[in-house]
Amino acid sequence: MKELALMMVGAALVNNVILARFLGLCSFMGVTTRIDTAAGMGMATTFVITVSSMADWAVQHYLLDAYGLGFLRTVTFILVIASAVQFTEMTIRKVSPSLFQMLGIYLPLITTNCAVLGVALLLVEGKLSFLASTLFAFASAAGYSLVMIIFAGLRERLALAQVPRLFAGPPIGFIVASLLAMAFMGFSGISTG
Amino acid sequence: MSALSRTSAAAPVAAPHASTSGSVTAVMATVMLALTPATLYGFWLYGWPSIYLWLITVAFAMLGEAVCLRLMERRAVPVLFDGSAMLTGWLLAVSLPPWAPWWIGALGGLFATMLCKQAFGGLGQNLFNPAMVARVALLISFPVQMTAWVAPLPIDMAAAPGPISGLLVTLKGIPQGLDAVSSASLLGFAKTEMSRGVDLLQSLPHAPSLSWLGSRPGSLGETASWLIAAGGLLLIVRRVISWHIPVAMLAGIAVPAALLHLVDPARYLDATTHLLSGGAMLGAFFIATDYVTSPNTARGQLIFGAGCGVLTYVIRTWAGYPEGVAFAVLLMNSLTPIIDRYVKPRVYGRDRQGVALDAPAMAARPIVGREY
Amino acid sequence: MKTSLSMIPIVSPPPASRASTATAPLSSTALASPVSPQRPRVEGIARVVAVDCVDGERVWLEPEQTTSCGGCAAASRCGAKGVGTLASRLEARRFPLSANVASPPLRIGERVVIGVEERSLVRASLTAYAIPLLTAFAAGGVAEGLVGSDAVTMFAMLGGLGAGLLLAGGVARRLSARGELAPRYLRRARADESCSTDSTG
Amino acid sequence: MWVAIGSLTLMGLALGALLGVAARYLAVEENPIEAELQSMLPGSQCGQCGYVGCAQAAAALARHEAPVTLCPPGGRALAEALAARLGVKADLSQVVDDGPKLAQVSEDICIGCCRCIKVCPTDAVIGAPKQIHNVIRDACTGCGACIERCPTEAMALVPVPVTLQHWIWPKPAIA
Amino acid sequence: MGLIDRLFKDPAWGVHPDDHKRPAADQPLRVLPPPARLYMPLQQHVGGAARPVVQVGEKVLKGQLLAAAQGNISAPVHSPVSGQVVAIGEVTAPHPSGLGFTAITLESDFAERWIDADAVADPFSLAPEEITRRTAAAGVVGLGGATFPSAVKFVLGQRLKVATLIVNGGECEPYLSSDDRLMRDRASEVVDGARIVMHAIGATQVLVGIENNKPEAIAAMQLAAAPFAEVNICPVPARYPMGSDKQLIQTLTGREVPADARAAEVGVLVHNVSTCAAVHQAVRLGRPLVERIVTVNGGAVREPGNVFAPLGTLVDELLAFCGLHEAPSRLILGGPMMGSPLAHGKIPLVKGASGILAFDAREATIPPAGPCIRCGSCTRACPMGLLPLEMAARIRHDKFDEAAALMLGDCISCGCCAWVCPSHIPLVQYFSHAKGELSARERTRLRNDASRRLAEARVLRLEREAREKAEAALRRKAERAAAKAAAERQETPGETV
Repeated sequence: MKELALMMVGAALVNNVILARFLGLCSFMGVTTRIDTAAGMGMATTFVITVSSMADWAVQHYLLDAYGLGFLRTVTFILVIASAVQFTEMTIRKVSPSLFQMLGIYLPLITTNCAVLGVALLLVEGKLSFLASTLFAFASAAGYSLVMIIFAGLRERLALAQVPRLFAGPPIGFIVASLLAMAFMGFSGISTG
Repeated sequence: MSALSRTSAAAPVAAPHASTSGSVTAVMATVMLALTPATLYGFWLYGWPSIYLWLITVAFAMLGEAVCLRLMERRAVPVLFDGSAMLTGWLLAVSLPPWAPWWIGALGGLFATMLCKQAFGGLGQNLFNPAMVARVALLISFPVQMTAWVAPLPIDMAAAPGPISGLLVTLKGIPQGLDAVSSASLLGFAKTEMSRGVDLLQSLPHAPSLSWLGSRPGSLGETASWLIAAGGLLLIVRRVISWHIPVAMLAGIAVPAALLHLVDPARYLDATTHLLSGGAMLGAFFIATDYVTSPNTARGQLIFGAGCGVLTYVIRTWAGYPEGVAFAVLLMNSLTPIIDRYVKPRVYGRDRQGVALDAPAMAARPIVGREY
Repeated sequence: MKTSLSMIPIVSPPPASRASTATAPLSSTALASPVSPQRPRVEGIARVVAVDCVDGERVWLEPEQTTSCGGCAAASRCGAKGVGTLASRLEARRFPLSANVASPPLRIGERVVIGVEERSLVRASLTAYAIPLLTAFAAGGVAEGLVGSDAVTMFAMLGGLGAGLLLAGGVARRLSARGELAPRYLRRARADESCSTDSTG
Repeated sequence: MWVAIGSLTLMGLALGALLGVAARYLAVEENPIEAELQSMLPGSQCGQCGYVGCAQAAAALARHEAPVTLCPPGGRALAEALAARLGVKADLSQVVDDGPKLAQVSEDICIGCCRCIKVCPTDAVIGAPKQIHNVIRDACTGCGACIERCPTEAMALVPVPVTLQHWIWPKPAIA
Repeated sequence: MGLIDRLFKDPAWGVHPDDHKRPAADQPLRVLPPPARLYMPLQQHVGGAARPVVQVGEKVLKGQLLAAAQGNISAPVHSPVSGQVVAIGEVTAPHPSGLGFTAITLESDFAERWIDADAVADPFSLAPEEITRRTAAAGVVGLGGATFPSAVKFVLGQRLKVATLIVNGGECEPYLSSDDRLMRDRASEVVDGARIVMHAIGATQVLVGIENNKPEAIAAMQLAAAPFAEVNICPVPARYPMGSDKQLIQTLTGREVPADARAAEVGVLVHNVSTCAAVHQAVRLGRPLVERIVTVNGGAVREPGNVFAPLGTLVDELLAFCGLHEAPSRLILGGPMMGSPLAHGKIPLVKGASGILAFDAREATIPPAGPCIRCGSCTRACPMGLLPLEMAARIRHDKFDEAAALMLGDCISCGCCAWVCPSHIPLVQYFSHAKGELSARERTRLRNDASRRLAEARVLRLEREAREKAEAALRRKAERAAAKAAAERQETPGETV
């Protein structure tokens, strides 16, 4: 149980999907103008990452490994992720139209999010059990959401600053992202087993 | 009425027509005054090289600010001498190893004011504490120079380098001849011993001595903890900072340390060691309480301080770097906008969520006669 | 030659609306009054913009961007510029109400006062995403503990996910009934009522 | 080799079928936005935007053919609201918004021909044949339709003077 | 005792400016001889401007009605001197914009002949409605600076059955001491006025809140209130803005006025001490509000002090009466914290003017505004619990909606935040700018709604006219056809004749 918790902390903070592995940067830069939209996006991505890594583990374990089709891994994972997102969007829309009202626009965005595929590929090499790999996926997605929310908070404050013309807009955003990554390096070295 | 017509012809002057005598420069000057005792003691402890390093860092910090202001065609003089660039340089110098080479101080000073302050738009708009960002950047890029601690060599001792040789030390680096014993700070020592499997009980007796007076290896700001605490109390009494962040941060370090020390003294240092060593005191009183990057409500500051403390402890105990204050402060700086957004004072006539209070309920409240 | 005549009350067809002279300082506050007994988090003004083409019973409303209704606008306003298509972003901002929630039923262009939860976006995402995940992990944990084989855990988690989605639907219905998710109809707004209180006297 | 191609196509077909079924079972419909854009425009059908009326202007806005600054009577506030509504960036540079301009009759050259009364979209001009006309300032939207119609150029667009109640403190200069 | 008092008893909000009240407060009250010319503005109160009832050239007595109230929130204006109406024209208003408003110009005949007043021996025998009518007729408005017509408040107090009347003797603005001087010299008038107001609204007790930096005033008021049990004098800690209604209510009764409600809805009504004295004059002596005590203070004034001056006097004359030893660098109507700057001295004294300040160069220097260093001292100072730095940051970027979401509407513009800011940022100017812009947008939105309704009404009218014209044409055609048919029928039978 202890090494499970350590593994999750490692996945969420130490080698964070965005700040350490540099995955999912397009949504990281695009959607973080406001905290509640970033939170919405973060949670939607967490759901999709967990669901698709469950499916990916199953496909990898029972299909690709069994028939030695390892080289097909990326293509099948993309297929699985796309259908998982589409399926989620439809169920959410049917289950509660008002929910979809608020969150509908994030789901199509997640299909192109490389963090989803990245996490799926990472957990496959880990050779973890099914539950452990799903927890690993959930933890990395939680780390993704945490960094999205923190960065959205920073950008909301930054929107109020009179940034010099040279740095206004994306440049100062990238500087803040790099400083945030530097701060997260404080966690490096925590033995994640 | 001539004087009158001139002022009113332009835009009318808005109320209030009076204001407090305080100013930003006065605030910065008080903070620098509070830092002076510890810095002077550090100079005495580590001799001339540390004086030159301090001078170079502060000079380059102000140079960086001046260059940026010139680029933005803004008048440099009033901004330069409001003391904020000097304070940033001072805080950075105080957290560097005393005999570090000059280019460490220069690079850190430039980086702090140019990229971490002016790029955001100047004083009051940066998101991270400039001094700490510079220190972390230097620590990550030049780990060797940044962890070359030196045993204290009081300035009046014969072996201590004189003014000229001290300058050489800063410019060229520590000559082999000089027998300045370079040894790790207590935290660094404990971590290396731990990684070699030697638990604390054996390694502590011959660790560098931790006298309350603070004469032990470390940066200028880590030595005389009680001098720094005295400076911090001066700031609290002069109402420059409020007590919330220092108390919360020190508690954030001490509580987990004491608990885990009880659980397993062999693996975890006790609370007083943690408080007196490393940048804990400097961080709590001078770095975490930076106005710009800390929350502006009392409850927010308590959360911020506690966060800094706990993160410092976590990084010191489990993470790779011996000193966690810099990283902890940066991490909590990144959380400040979120703390400020959700922790707000209650508005008069409204409940905590901002919904107006219920008038009939308030009307029913009995009038309690209060004596003043 | 100034020919300004004094403000003539501009008579509009339904209620007699007097063009109220807003006093210079914004004397009133951000929340409308009087407050209905069951206190919604934030009140705002919305305008009926379209009648549902499938069942005439439902009308689509759009939160009005009046100045002092920052609270409700923020809750349902989707600020994510440059994300998703224009239509879906506009779609995400409107909310349906049944037309006969007021008598006579709502018509296009009418302004109503609605109550909406402050942080409904975050609560909405929690119900939509957190609940299914929690039930899935719970089911998976139990299966792993009891049986331990991967296949069983997988099916347990799939079952947990399905159950969670249905549960989320139920919770969402109950929340939207209480105005937690989508805004809830309170009353018809008077013609000149913005989100500030009506003037005294 | 064949197993790889086979398994891929099989999985593609299976997932496609699943989504097809789900699409029909979970269908939900859309709704147009033109009526709503039209409800935002002042509706004075003045034609200054180059479209015949506000309905056509709203349709053009919905199809992104018209800029959000197309409606002078609406001024800067309407341009911003339209921009926010359509989620586009509105460059408000050339929206000359030095305050609303209202029509005003110079009474010494008005011959009472009633032409402006017929053309005013909001009935802001009052008067009778051969009588001097006048403008109700609060009803006038400054659309300028009457300016061209007036034979003796008695009508002119005049900026509204600031009154004590409507004066606004200027924003302090940024330090 | 001071420290403990300051730590535990003093409220956390507000600021403590040094009050500059001495020596002006201790000077005996001087009476200004009636000036030759007076300018009585029609808009000296919140609500509709008064409508003149006198003609140019008409002779008036002191206290005679010059302009009647208009609309349900308004107040009449009376003549402060006996003399002649010279003109009704434009005068510069005591407003930062420097714009003008209409005022009645009077020329005094120095006879000081009062109009015959219908004094009332025992006002407590009058019905509350009668007291309200007399107060309204006398043009009594809130003299603390809000200038809200007092009679309207009485009606509100009656309707909501207010039990407690709070008399506001706070006067927390530095430099000002007009209420202080009034309480010291005419305490009995204030207490009597308060009891009349209490009778008018049916309240059961009166709490007189006076800041504890005015000991002489507290002593005088306690002496005057001794015989009446229901009037109790409560000293309150001297802290700006203790004189603001909401803060005084909270300090005296522990009740908070909800954000969207009025004080009367929490069972409390607040009136200024000068307003109570004016009610006493109006009801008991039948004299309308035509004079008031004004503090003339500031570095440029040779003999600062309180002057009993008729309304409508020019500020220049008041300053000349008190003497100036240098040209004032800035003129302020009211106190330094909330007062409005005056462009020049040719501005009449209005009912709400509690003080005229003439600042010398040192007092008028404003250090240039520096950047906001987010020190948060403005959030600690704000009596309404708002976040001035966050609101100002958003207003700087014209994000008025976000500023409104941070409850800008609750800001009472007291000036504490701008006073305490180490960077001297003019925060109140930011908020006034934002409030002006927000209400301007609200007005344009209402105007757009109204013009859309007008356009729709016109289209409907044109369609109706077209339809009616068509029907009328049809009817006429039908009639002509019928007439022709009838004519033909007449010819055919009559042929044989």
